[in-house]
Amino acid sequence: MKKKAIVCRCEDISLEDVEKAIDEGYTDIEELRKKLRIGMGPCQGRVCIQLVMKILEKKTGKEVGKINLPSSRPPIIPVCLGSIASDKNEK
Amino acid sequence: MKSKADVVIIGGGISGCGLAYNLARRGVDVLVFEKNYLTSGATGACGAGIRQQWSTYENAELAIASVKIFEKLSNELGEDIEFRQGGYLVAIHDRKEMKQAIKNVEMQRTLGLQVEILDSEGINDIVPILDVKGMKAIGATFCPTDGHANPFKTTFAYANAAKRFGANIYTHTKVTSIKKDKKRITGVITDKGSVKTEIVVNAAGIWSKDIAEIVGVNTPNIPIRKEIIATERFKPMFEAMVISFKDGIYFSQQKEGQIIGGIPSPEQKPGYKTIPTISFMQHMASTLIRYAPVLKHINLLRHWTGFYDVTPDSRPILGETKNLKGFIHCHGFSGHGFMISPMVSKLLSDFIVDGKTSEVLNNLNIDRFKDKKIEHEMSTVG
Amino acid sequence: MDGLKGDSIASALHAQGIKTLTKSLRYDLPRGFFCGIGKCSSCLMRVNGIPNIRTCIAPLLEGVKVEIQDKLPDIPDAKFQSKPKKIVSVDILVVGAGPAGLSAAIEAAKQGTKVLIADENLQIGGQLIKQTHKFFGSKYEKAGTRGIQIAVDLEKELKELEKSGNIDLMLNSTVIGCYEGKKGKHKFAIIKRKNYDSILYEVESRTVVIATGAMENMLLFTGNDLPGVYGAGAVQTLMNVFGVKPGNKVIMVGAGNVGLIVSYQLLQAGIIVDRVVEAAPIIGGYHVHAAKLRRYGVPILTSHSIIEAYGKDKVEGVVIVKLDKNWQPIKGSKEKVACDTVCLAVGLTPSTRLLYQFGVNMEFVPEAGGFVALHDDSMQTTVKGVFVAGDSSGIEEASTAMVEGKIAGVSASLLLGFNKNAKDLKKQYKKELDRLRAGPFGEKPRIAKRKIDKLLEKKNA
Amino acid sequence: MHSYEKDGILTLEDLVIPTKKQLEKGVAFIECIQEIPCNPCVDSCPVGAISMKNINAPPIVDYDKCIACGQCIGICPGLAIFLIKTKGDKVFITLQYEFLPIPIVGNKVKALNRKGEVVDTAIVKRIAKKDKTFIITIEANKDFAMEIRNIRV
Repeated sequence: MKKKAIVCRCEDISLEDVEKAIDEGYTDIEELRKKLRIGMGPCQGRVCIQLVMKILEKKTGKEVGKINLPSSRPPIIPVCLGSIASDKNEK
Repeated sequence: MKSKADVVIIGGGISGCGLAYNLARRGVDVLVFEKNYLTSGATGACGAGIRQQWSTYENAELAIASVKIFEKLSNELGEDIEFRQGGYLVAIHDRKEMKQAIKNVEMQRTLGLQVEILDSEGINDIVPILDVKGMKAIGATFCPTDGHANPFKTTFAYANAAKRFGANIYTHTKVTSIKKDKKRITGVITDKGSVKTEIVVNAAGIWSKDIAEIVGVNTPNIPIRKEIIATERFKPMFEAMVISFKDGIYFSQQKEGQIIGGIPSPEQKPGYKTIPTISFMQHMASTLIRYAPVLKHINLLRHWTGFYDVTPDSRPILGETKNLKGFIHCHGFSGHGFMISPMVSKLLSDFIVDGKTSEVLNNLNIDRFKDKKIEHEMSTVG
Repeated sequence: MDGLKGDSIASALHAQGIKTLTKSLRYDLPRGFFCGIGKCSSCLMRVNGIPNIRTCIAPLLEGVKVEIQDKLPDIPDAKFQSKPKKIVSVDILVVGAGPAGLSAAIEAAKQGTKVLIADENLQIGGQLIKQTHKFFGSKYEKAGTRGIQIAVDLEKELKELEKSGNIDLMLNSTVIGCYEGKKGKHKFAIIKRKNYDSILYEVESRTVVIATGAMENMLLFTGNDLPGVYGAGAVQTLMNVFGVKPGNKVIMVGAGNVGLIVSYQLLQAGIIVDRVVEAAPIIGGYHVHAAKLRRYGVPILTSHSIIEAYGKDKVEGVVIVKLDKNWQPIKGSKEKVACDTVCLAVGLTPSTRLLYQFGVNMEFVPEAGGFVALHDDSMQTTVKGVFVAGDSSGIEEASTAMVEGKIAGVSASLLLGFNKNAKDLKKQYKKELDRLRAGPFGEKPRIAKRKIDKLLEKKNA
Repeated sequence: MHSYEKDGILTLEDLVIPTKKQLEKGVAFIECIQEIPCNPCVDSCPVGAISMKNINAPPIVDYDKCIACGQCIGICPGLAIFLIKTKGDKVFITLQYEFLPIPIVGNKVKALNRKGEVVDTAIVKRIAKKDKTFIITIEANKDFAMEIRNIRV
């Protein structure tokens, strides 16, 4: 397997994948997220989003600050369903 | 930006992009304005299900026809939309529900839909991880050709194909005004410039009410906040979407392995607030593990809100406004816009290009709310 | 598997030379320990039948069964240990027990408020517990004291206050979300882990101090996901928390203070630091830290960058390259260097995910390290009762983080009507903060805070 | 740009060198020339020989006032303070040492310059411990008084 520069570890998305998607016209961070599942894995974008922003800036010339971050959705870390439901339905 | 177009579509969700494709394919010079990015509204928060088992004829008809299109859509658009037909298992909890189910199935079968009624044992043949006792089911209906697809990829595929046929899609472009003379549309003004057109399609989802207000048209839609969860991915265990009209829950395992599902929140109120609620998260988790106890150790990964653009009868508003030529409604999908979008956009494009109308379009016109008696869609979840 | 008490599963595996903990989803690439703080997904394993356990923070318990997952895990075969949820009400919730959070909690409790402080880690102190070096600053910020000792001192102070009943501490607990509470209060869901299970807490509080610190930045280069490529924080965790050597020969990427200090700690652990590579034309960290490394013969190469890490299942070496004035690689300057570890110290990004959920105004301020919450000089954000402090409000030093924490703690107390001497303290702490930021190394935070002030003004206008 | 910003190594031009007489008396020699917010050395000096315009200014040592007590050595978080005292053709250098193994008095150790190069062999004369920091005094050739800044055991 040829080594790659990995942007998103969770979903295994490489730099080439991101650049290709940007070339195809996905130039909004949310669009990229939905197209590639970047930031949708267990780390929820902690590792990759700042890299995607830099790649977007480099390729589109858009200032990072003008690119909105994808919305942050709870929970902050993955939590098992059993714990969340723990108030009910347990004997 | 272009200064002139045959049709301007407001809204870059599944409805807008689907219609843009169907129009562009037929040679119409079409333009889409999206104030944010493509799929930034309800499409982007969608639960991804595709169901044909409805209680009203119009919804069933639209859904059945849409599935026929979905089956070939990846090929047609040249991009994988991840359509999969794992079926929908609709739980039946009591005799009253059983009665309604039998009635629905009869109607659905007259439309040619393959759908069966299962007893409680039959449920585990379809979804082995369900605890039939825990979900308090006495049976279920099952349609094997129901399923799901990826709403983002479908929208993007429609948009890309539309562009190949010459459509122009402007994202991050907000419609600020719509020009008209006495009885017809004449143009659209955006924050990036204006364009002349005689036809405007309002496919703006929960913002369609504001768009309609610009031209003085009142719509009865209200936005209802809905919440959805997604779990971490795990090995595929079942293919069917499980739903219950009584509990309001729906969930399925996606192609990538995560479970996506929703349920009405105990705090559900109309409005534009997008903050998720803790009560939903707990209600969803406890109901989900009541249905499938083996999921207790599966991690909840994300929890988000979206909106249903809900009409008084939970059916969409489609077609032209009587007193305003060229102003076409394509909204009010009440939570099931994605699954009927292929057929809706085909019907509307037929209407715009050929002037062709149909029973469904006529029945779903905005004027139906003037009648006192409207037929309500019973089969809703989430 | 053998391990020592206090080990995490991943650190114990690492100590035995097992670096590949999982395989990547699409490309089947080996992955291992990377962030070391339970954030990234590179160490997910099946533990006692439960899939997707973050082994870098999961404690190593007697008789535990650890298995490699086949990419997507099977459904669990473990029995779920259910416990009822708990409901708690406090005046101030402090999220994060690092230097900023601890300072905020202590100050607030001293004013008489009822404080709950929650932290993800097994120990309090945040990053302090990895800081074996002495801190800079003045005597007010315990200058000349080692970070690890500061953590001990703060813990002592906290434990005293715990006796008075004003502070409750929840460790191994993550605030997973914030929600609307009743009567203007904020509601939080906290998950407290116990072994490999967890309990849900529902916490209502009138104010909150977000002191969640920062996340290390990643760098793009071929092979950046190979086991053996670590964040600097992860290297510190392995060495200073678990006593495990990350490797034998390290290439450090980044010559800011973090890169320089961690390099020195690596040397202290008897590990070879082959060289420090820095893309900028000058060393970003303090000269005194650089001098410590140079005195041990460690070269610091400015205007150099890493473009590849190679190796079959783990790092076997790197390719570095010289950069020109425009930070572009110079042709023919490629050099292959054998090593087993690459340590990345290329900056931090504030952890702001909770702040987003409150709907506070966030803006991109490069000098603060990324998107940060707009806040006033009381450290209050644009949402009433929501305060920030430390790196989550803009990347800076631990000394300033402590002072910011103190300001947030007394300001939150004042907002709630607790004022023993809060007003005077607030003035004193603000002066202290200005003093710390007065020099050239304080320029970046000064600019950051000025920008935040301006953006806030614009927002309020 | 100063060369130390690029390579991390100070040159004698960057520093204020004590006179021969001052060195014979013994002085604290501080290799801290950047403006960083740090001042424990000022507080540690019993005779007020170390001064700073403000917390960010680099420390200035009044070599005449300095009594070479060594209080400041162990307190410096940057390990940047050295006590230097010459006697005949020898120099006694006191520095912080944070590595293992800790030598014992009488050991011969390698004396390193600012680049980590071995320039001399030194003898350990004294070892003190302050908190958890070892403060070691070595004897070396006087010629290297302004060069030796580290030891290797």
